[in-house]
Amino acid sequence: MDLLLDFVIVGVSIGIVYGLVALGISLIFSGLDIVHFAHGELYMIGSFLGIAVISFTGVPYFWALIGAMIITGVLGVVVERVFYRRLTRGGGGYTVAGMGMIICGFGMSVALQNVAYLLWGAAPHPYPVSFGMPIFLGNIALPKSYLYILICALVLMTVLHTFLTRTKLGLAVRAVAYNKDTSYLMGVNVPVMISLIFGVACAMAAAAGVLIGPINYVQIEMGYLMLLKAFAAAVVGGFGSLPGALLGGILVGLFETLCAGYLIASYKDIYAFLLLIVVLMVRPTGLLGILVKVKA
Amino acid sequence: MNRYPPKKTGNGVRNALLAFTAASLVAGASAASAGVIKVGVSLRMKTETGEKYGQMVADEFEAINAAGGVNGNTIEVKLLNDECKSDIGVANATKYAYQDNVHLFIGSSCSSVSLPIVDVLHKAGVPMLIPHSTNYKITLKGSPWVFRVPISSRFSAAAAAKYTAENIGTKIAYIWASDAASQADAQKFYEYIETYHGELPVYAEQFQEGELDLRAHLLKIKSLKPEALMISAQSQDFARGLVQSYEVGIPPSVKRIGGSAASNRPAPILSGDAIKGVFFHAAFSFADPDPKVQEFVKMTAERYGVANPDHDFSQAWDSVHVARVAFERADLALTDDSLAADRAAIRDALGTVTGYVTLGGGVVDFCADATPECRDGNKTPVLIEYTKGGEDYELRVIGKTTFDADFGLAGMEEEAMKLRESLDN
Amino acid sequence: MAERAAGQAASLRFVDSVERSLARLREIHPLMPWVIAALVLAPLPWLLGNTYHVYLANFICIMILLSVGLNIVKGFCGQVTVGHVGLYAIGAYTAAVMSVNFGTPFWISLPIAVGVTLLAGMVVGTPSFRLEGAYLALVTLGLGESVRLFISATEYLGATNGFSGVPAPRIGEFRFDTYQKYYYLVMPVMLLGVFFSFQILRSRLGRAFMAVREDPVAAAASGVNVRRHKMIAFMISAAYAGFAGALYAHMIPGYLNPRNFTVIEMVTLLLMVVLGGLGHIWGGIIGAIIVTIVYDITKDYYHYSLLMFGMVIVLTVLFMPKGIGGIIDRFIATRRFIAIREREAARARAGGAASGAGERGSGDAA
Amino acid sequence: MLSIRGVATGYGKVQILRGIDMSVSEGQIVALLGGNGTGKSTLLKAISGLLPVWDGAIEFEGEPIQNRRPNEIVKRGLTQVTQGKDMYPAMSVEENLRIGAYTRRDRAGVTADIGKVFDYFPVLGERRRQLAATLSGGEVQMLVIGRGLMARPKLIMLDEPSSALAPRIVLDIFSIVNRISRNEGITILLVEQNVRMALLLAEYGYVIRDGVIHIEGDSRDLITDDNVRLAYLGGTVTDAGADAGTGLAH
Repeated sequence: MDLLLDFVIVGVSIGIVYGLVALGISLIFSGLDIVHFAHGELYMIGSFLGIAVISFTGVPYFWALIGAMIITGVLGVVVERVFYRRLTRGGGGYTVAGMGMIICGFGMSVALQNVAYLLWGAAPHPYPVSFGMPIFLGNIALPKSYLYILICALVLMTVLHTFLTRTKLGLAVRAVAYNKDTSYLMGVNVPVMISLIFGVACAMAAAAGVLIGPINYVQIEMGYLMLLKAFAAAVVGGFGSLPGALLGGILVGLFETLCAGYLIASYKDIYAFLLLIVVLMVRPTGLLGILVKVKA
Repeated sequence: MNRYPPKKTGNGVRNALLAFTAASLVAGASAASAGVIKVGVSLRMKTETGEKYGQMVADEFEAINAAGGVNGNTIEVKLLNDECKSDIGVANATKYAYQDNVHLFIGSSCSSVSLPIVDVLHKAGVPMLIPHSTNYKITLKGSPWVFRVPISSRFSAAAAAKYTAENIGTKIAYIWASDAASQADAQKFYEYIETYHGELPVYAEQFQEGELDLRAHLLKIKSLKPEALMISAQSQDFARGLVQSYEVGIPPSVKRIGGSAASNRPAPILSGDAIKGVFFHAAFSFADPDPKVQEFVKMTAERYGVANPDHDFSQAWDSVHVARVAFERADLALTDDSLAADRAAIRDALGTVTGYVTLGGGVVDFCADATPECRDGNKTPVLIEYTKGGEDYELRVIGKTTFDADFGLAGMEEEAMKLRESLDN
Repeated sequence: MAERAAGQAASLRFVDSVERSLARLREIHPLMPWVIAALVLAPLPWLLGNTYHVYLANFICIMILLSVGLNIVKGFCGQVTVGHVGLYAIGAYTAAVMSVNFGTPFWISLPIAVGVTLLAGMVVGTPSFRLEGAYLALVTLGLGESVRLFISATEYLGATNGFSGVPAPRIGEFRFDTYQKYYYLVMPVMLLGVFFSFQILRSRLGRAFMAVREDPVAAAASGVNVRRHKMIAFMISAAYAGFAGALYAHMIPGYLNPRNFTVIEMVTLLLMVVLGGLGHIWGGIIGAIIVTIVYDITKDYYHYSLLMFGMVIVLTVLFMPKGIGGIIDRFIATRRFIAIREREAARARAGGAASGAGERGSGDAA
Repeated sequence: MLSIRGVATGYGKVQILRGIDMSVSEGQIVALLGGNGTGKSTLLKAISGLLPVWDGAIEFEGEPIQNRRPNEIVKRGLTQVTQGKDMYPAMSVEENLRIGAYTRRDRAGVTADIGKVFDYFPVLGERRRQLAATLSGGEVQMLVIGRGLMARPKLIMLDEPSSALAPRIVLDIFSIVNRISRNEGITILLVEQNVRMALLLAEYGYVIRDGVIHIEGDSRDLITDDNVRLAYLGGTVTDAGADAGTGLAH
């Protein structure tokens, strides 16, 4: 019983991290109609930027989180403006709209990884912050870093949710996510909104990167596996649904931990993909994806 | 820093004499006798220190050239990156063998890359000096062209296993990362315990490289209450596993053991205090008070900015100097037509290198037979314990063991035969 | 101006003469151009400077098989799949397991490998019934990665130690155990693959694929069984991967490692197909050749290789979405259009007010 | 108020409009008629800035607005009401209306205007908290018209408000549109396939065909014109103007 409870804690805590990255992926998907295959790299770069902020300014961890989010957000806007904008505006044709975007994402992913390599090298970097030993509840260990992640993730979720539902700008973002032409006719400056969405999504990825930094040393290859898990999370929760992304992350984390715990542990990573594939085949809209557009 | 042992074997003397006569004969015939010995290096360069190993190899050969070369010949080094991917490694080896016409191949870092390269170079007839790969299968293949400077996993893991079984216990749990070296480390470890102490592993599972969360494994291990836990993985995965083993609450009384990659620089830096008390096996420790080691450490700090070099550093250095010994003893014509003969000469000369004392204190003894006994040069693993983690980590040497050349080969005849068969295919 | 026109006319004459001679060859026998191609390519191992170049030629042949296969499902049929490397791995490992663990000769393990990959292609193709675009990309990526992870965690397949000792193919006592000999195995298979790819493109099947690509709904309305054709496209493409995998497994040194089937390889493959031009068979071939050679030449700049790959992919998608193949197509089409226009103008000047109705090829320019 | 001179545009390289001339005076209701694929919606997109104008000029209140961004044009008081299917299904009725007032800064005015829309369309008021996805076809049409009003436009362009609706509901909607036009003093450009209905409501009408204005005139005259019926039915018109665009309008 203790073991099961342990597994649940582990699954939920890693799941929240998946959920945070999935949040950005979901946001980009609903806003720009693209599945961003380079998002894992922005998560990685965000994590590195967190270290850079700490080492340059010496600010505490929390401010490094905010700083990395802002810088990565701006970086995301630049990437979107310079590269993706042409594809989304170009529209039409199978090469450009659907496949072009996906292929472009892959290209961007390896290119960004190489840029990070040139900037920070291949060595894994430890995060200059320590949370100390976990809290022990009887026999069960609860790492503080995961508590921190949980709190931050919930706060970010709430802020994002409030922004989207309670503010005029948030309303415009949702409008753009649903229909760009119509929103343009409402007087919404759609190009700016698209950049905003992309920037916010990248900032979320950076947040995940900085939050996971202390438990996962930062290195240039860290993005890929995380991206796949986050995709699984986004799909399970329903692409385009923000609460779904977090829920999906937790489900993926739980599922893979429990499978690894009670089935063959060596195949741990495959379980997440199996979940992804099964959910996509059986219920492509995911668990919370009620009003999600099923298109590329 | 010239400290290879004196040439002891008659073979070496004869070769040297032959080389001398040949050299003087050629010198008499034409003034421009100096040839170029080409060395091809293929390593995993896109890592923190990978490039520095390669650079050091090139620099060391350059230093030899600057000091007058080898028997009047200069050495030309080419470096290629293989990314620890076998297809790139094979391409590099093929390029060296057929396009660049190298006389000696040095590589690779990763066992999974060295394994297929053995076949390629066997076919091409190029001597191969391995600086880092430890997987026991590499020499088990029985190619006459293969020589290994580092310690085969059949020795090193056994040394750690022997120490563990005698001092800690035999109820051991294992997790290892999905790379060939880590896997071999863990596998040889529990095979030793099984063979000599009759105890099966409490837990033995593999995880993916770069895996974020090892706690699913560790929780299961925690519930099995082992006496020791071996985490065999590349440094960052090892560090993560180590920290998480404390996070899930495996008590400190359970001894943590690392694989050979635990010696790599990032491991103690990343895992901080968690690494204290962890021991692992390696070929070298920078904490060795031996002046020769301290001189080497000073050199790497000055030239490459690495104040605490790991054993991959020392082995790359050793490989260069083993190669030099061979070059000195080989009878080389170094003309366009003599490529095959020169390669064979270098191979034979490598086979005569004995008594070369490595920086780690082990002795490299090669012999002419194409057997693991002959080609696994160094048989002396060092057991090292971390006494302090972090940037300025500290180590202490627990001890060294030298194994018999045929240790660990019992029961491997069938595997060896299969490997040898595939070599000829 | 006159010079340019002359140049254009000359290039057009060249293209026309090539096409005419190809057509003449095809009249003798449909396979004739390919036999000639084989004859032209046959002395390559002697012409190339050294064995390493022959090795590269072999490797290029395998890559061409892969990229031409990927082009069928991606370029012809418009299905986004990024799990192709997984199929390649399945082909390679099946052939390897068959010949090492069951001792079957290459000639039996090859069809078995292709068969198994075909089945795997069916598995990868099934999601395409329900999903499209990015969703499909996700599933195929997941499947491809699962294959790699499964291999690297399965002891029977050598796990991360790799699977070694795959024997070279043999006919009687003759063994394809050098790169030179192997070339004569890989090159014909590659040519056959390209030939079939052209046949498919020209056949009803190819047209149905393109109908599915352009507009699945319209295709279904005009009587194309969309599901079946998607499935067929995936299976054909998988078969190509199976051939490529089996040939790769049996090539010296007969060693497989899951590290060689990662997403980086997938990106390289994507680069080949995209750079060459999606939907252009020649594109896939040109892409495979260019990428392999450029990669070899730039080996020393490994620090920047991924940046280069990535940026070439991104820039190709942005600025020449149809790739090199598209540029060549447009080049020929424009030349032909200009020629026709000039001919018509000349005819108009001559007073012959012919309607130009029977003029072939005028549609190419559109 | 709105004058269009020689506007030509199209999608990609395919030209749709081949020189449109028309004008809308203040306070008028003007109908733009034409069959499917004649270029009506293309013209609207060109006016509201969604499509680049290749040639010609569009002036609104004397200022050129061609090739301006749609959001700037909306700010000038020119709003397009798209077809009913373009509402935001995942937002509530009230949120849909609020997004219509995105360009406005006066909160109180917006709230008041929401009330006004509910006055015109009481059924929307009953459903203000519901998701737009749950509305019926007629209600959605009302919603998008109401959303268009929220920007306090000077000129509103209605894109086929009658499409796919029952005649009774169309009549309802048209009468409300008429009322709005009178009460609020909003100029209306009505784009319709339903020729009879549109001409009953409008004062002046244009018939577009193959990318040019084919016929124009007072609605009373047009309603009896045989050519209008032919154009609306999409039949062959033995007219020199029709020849030019054959084959390009689809």
